[in-house]
Amino acid sequence: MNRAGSVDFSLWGAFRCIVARDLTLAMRRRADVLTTLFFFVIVVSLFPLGIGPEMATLRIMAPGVVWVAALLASMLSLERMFSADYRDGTLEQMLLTPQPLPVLVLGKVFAHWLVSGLPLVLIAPLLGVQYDLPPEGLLILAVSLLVGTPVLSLIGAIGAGLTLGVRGGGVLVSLLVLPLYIPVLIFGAGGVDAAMSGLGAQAHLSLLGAFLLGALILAPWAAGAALRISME
Amino acid sequence: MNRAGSVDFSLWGAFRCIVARDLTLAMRRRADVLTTLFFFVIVVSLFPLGIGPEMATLRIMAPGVVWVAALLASMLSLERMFSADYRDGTLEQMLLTPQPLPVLVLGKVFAHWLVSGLPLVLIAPLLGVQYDLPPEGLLILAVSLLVGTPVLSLIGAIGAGLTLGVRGGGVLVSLLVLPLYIPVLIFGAGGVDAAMSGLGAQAHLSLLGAFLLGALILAPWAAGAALRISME
Amino acid sequence: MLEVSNLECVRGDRRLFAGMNFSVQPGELLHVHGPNGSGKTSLLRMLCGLAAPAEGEIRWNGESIRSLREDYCKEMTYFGHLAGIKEELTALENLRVAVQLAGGDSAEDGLLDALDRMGLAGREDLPAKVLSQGQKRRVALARLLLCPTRLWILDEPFTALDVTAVKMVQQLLSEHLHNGGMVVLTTHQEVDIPAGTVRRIHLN
Amino acid sequence: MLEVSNLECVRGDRRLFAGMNFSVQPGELLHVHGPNGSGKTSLLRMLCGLAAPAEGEIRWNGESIRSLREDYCKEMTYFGHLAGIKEELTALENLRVAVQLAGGDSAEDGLLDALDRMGLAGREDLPAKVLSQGQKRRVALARLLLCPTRLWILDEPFTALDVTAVKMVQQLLSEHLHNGGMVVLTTHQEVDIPAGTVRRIHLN
Amino acid sequence: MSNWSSLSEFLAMGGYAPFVWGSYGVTALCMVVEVVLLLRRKRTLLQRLSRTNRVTAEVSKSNEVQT
Amino acid sequence: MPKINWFKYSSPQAFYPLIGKMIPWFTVLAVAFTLPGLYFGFFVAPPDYQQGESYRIMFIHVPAAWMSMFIYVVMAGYAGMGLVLNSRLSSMMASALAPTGAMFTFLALWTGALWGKPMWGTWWVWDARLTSELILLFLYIGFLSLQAAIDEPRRAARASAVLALVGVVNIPIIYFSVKWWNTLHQGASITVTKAPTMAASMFTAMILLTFAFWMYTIAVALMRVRCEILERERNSEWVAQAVGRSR
Ligand code: HEM
Ligand SMILES: Nc1ncnc2c1ncn2[C@@H]1O[C@H](COP(=O)(O)OP(=O)(O)OP(=O)(O)O)[C@@H](O)[C@H]1O
Ligand SMILES: Nc1ncnc2c1ncn2[C@@H]1O[C@H](COP(=O)(O)OP(=O)(O)OP(=O)(O)O)[C@@H](O)[C@H]1O
Ligand SMILES: [Mg+2]
Ligand SMILES: [Mg+2]
Repeated sequence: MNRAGSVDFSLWGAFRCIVARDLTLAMRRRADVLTTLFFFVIVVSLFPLGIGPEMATLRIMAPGVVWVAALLASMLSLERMFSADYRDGTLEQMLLTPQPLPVLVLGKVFAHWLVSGLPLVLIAPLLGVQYDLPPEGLLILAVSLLVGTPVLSLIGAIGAGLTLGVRGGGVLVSLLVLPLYIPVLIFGAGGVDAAMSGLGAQAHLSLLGAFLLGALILAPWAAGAALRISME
Repeated sequence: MNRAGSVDFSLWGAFRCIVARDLTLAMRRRADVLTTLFFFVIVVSLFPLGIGPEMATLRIMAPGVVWVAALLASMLSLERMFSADYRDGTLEQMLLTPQPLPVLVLGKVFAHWLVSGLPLVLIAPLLGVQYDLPPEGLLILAVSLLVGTPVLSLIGAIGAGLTLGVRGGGVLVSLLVLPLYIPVLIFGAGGVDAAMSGLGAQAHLSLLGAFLLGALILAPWAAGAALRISME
Repeated sequence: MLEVSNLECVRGDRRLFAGMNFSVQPGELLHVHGPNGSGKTSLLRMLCGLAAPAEGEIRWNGESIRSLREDYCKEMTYFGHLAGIKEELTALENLRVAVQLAGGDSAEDGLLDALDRMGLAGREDLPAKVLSQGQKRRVALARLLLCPTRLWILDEPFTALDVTAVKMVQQLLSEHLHNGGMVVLTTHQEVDIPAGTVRRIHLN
Repeated sequence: MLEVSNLECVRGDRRLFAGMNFSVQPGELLHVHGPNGSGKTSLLRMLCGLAAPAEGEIRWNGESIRSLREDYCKEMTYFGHLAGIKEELTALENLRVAVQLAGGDSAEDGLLDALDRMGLAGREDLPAKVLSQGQKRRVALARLLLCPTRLWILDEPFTALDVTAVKMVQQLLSEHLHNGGMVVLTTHQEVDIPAGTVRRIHLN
Repeated sequence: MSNWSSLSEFLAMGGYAPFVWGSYGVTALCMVVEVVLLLRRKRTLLQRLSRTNRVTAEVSKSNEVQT
Repeated sequence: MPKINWFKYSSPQAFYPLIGKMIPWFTVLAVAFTLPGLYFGFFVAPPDYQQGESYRIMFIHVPAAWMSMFIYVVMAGYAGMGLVLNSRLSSMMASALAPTGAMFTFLALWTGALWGKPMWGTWWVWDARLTSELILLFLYIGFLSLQAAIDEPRRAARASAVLALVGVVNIPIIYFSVKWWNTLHQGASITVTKAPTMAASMFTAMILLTFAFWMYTIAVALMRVRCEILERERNSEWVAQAVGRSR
């Protein structure tokens, strides 16, 4: 049991407390976790139905389709990041705790990624096989998602914070964040393409890494500011 | 002013009252209406970024991409159909009015389609142009969407009703309705493909029409039953 | 007349009450009270047909409310923990839709009059979301003035109301009872109704 | 010590109040009252720093709360219209998270004890969503027993509570005042506090 | 040093009339519409303000705080 | 410790009458640049030897494209100032610029498409420049929708300011990503090329119309700012007086 007194409750403690809370919540409604995943799988599987079954076409499309589906799945789950907390008043309470807001936000984003980003990374290679991707493509697909999806969660947190309590928030958030997701999409899907055509995905992946670093530093502040504004 | 007394308030009156109410609500938050539309536009524009700019590939994909985007846009806006009413207690009140529930549901579905389906039909040809579709393809695309999107709204109402009040309903609903959407997707996108390859889209469109008829008859009852179950 | 026989309510693992029998006659008010969590809300939701009882039956004029359904709804008004107010619609529009769907008389004058009586004069055209907690509840309560139903089922109608408004609603209840209406009510505050018979049920 | 000078609140087109001055000293309870929609909630949200005043300043021990921010939060507990309870977590988990984040002592025994005092013994491990309206509010109020803050800002804390619970909370407020705490409170019910000074502000 | 010998030649734009005039026309239209909308917005705003001004003046007078 | 009150230096009250005086000047300037610009564009500049008369679209296409980008940066600058210095006038300027910026973005796309059809035989290609202009339009629309979705003007201004700042950090990233994306693949068969050797008269027309667009933007933004000031400050004494006077 965490027996932290009022004095030595550190930043790390606050972070852990939020992550633990959100993971517990996610476990209580396990359906949520699975549905993001299923959404991803279904969207990826819809395309062959809409487009036709030729493997050659499908192989060209595969990285793009998987990445777009990941974008959409991650975006859909954004709505959950703050809005439940907003509606039942726990967010209000969170803003009034003596902990620095960016740390709390980072905790929430991390928990969100564990629940909605990580499963996508794990299942993506399987979907890639459906589209007949070669092994090196599958590897780079998974790696690019591993580096890219946290960026999506981080950028998404800003959008989710801004649209809190706004009517039609669910769709509005997509409007705000999808354009910002585009570089991640381009380098994510581009990396897989490059790997498949034998050019090497080094450059793409490093750029994705740079995005991740930048987002880690800036997004928690921006999202924190967004939350404060939304609560006014 | 509608001066309906308590006696002669007909089915048609109830239907109109609900449609008028929902359209007023939509006008109050006009952003909502536009965001569904922009979501559609953005998703369609994301694909070339993931896949690459070659027009030949894009033209093959176009019907599938536009239809999948329409599916997603329509599905995302489902969340709005009942959940706001559920949360603020107006749905509870609606179930307790002396009007037959299927009529009220039909009113809500119709309003929902006017707001979230019709705009897609109108803008789709423009997006088709971005993918360099030929004129006959554009026409069939719009017509197939015109017949198909109401089916999506009707089927969606059932899913939306069932997932009310379930945490993470937004994603769960997609899991329930997407499989049901698949036939619409296949015949919608297939029709456009057929038109473009000169085979004629007659058969596809008639099938879509048949779906529409079936959904119009069955869905309001099913959705009404779903709502009653959710309120227990 | 509302009759309840041998009613049982089970929530999760717990049986909240069982073997409950009572009836409400015209001109009677039934005050259901009991501590937090004793099952008042659960009882009221069964009475209006939103939830199904685990056991027992609820009859309206001798017929089960399950079989009456819409006909029962014609004679009953329910007011729950949630006010049933759309935030984007104005006070007036909210009231109009509610009254129209309930089959009441939705003439503009009557609506404005009802809002006026509830102390909302001058706020008719504000969207409900800018109204305070108590003002929203007042808009919802205005419905009672316009729906010609005989049975009112009210779950904590006094929540968030200030003293004047509480008096107003009590006055309204008296009138309703006086005209042969029936009321089932929960509240943690004291009820002070000049007219009609007040009966109590205590849940524990 | 909480000081408010020349405070103005504007909501939408309306100026709810202006030129408001008061201070709350240790051992004092400030009861803000007024009819529905007079701006009580708006005032309390400004006092705890969630909303910005249109004009004027709020100071804690002489410094503006805008500049203090987290240091102010260390000494203040806010309890609003929304209880701040997660439906999926149990009563115990809810309380634990709230206390940990507020920097209080989150030892298991203390938590159980507090829930017990709020009359929730035996319900600690139920998810909050199956609790009744009043029980949820009790869970939220249990926080007050464990947070060593000096200023409590409570917006209608008695809503949905039964008579026993209301007494309990009043007792708790007395103790807090007795120990040199400060309370700002709104409620439409009568407040009956044995210890401490009670001052009133009337909004209209 | 004019490029055009007649008005109709000017309007024909060397066969590119729909494109050139479509561009210039829509540009002009957008600008005009924007300005018109703004002028209308300002007019209705002023009307509304002068109407509500009187009301709020009365309200704020009766809103004195009593401690 | 006395704190600098930035309100005082950028108080809407002080600016309101000043703005009123500035608007006519910028309107006049806009017209004064437009007329010679159009004259040069249609009557002085010779037809292009390759494109014939269709190239005259350039005289509004290029200024519109430039404006769409400038305005976003200026808008984000104002938004940032509004957020950091808490100065109301700055955030009003930001929201006043947005609709005009979106309009120019749309115009750049529209005129570009109308130019593309005769030149490339298609309305649209997924070229880097075109694509990033499209994304810019989405960013503007996001900004405007967010603002429209929030009723409280203060909150709307602050929320959209955060969005504008996030967007401005992203714009260069987006621009270079799109560029790289496009060239990594086999390049689109046609790209936006510079006009061969631009005659001085063509250049003059383009520059004149660019200035005209600038002046137009300033005039319109100031008009909009006046409305915003009135709307947000409607409770203050001075607005009551100003409204009284103007009636
Ligand atoms: C929808 C289609 C189009 C869009 C969105 C578009 C967008 C843009 C943008 C954003 C710029 C400014 C770029 C910069 O200064 O870095 C620009 C400049 C320009 N565009 Fe377009 N364009 C389109 C079509 C065309 C077409 C069809 C042509 C001619 C064949 C064209 C010719 C030019 C020229 C000559 C410039 C100025 C070049 C420069 O300053 O470097 N554009 N366009
Ligand atoms: N799924 C469930 N599992 C276990 N207990 C449940 C479940 N659902 C409800 N309960 C219990 O049933 C009771 C709910 O009663 P109800 O909401 O009717 O209370 P109430 O009398 O209206 O209380 P209040 O005065 O607080 O509104 C609570 O004690 C709650 O703990
Ligand atoms: N955006 C707005 N536009 C117009 N009026 C508003 C706006 N926001 C709030 N108001 C008004 O401000 C008041 C809100 O006050 P507040 O919620 O603080 O009331 P309260 O004193 O807490 O009332 P209650 O006792 O009902 O909880 C209401 O009269 C409401 O109509
Ligand atoms: Mg209850
Ligand atoms: Mg209040």
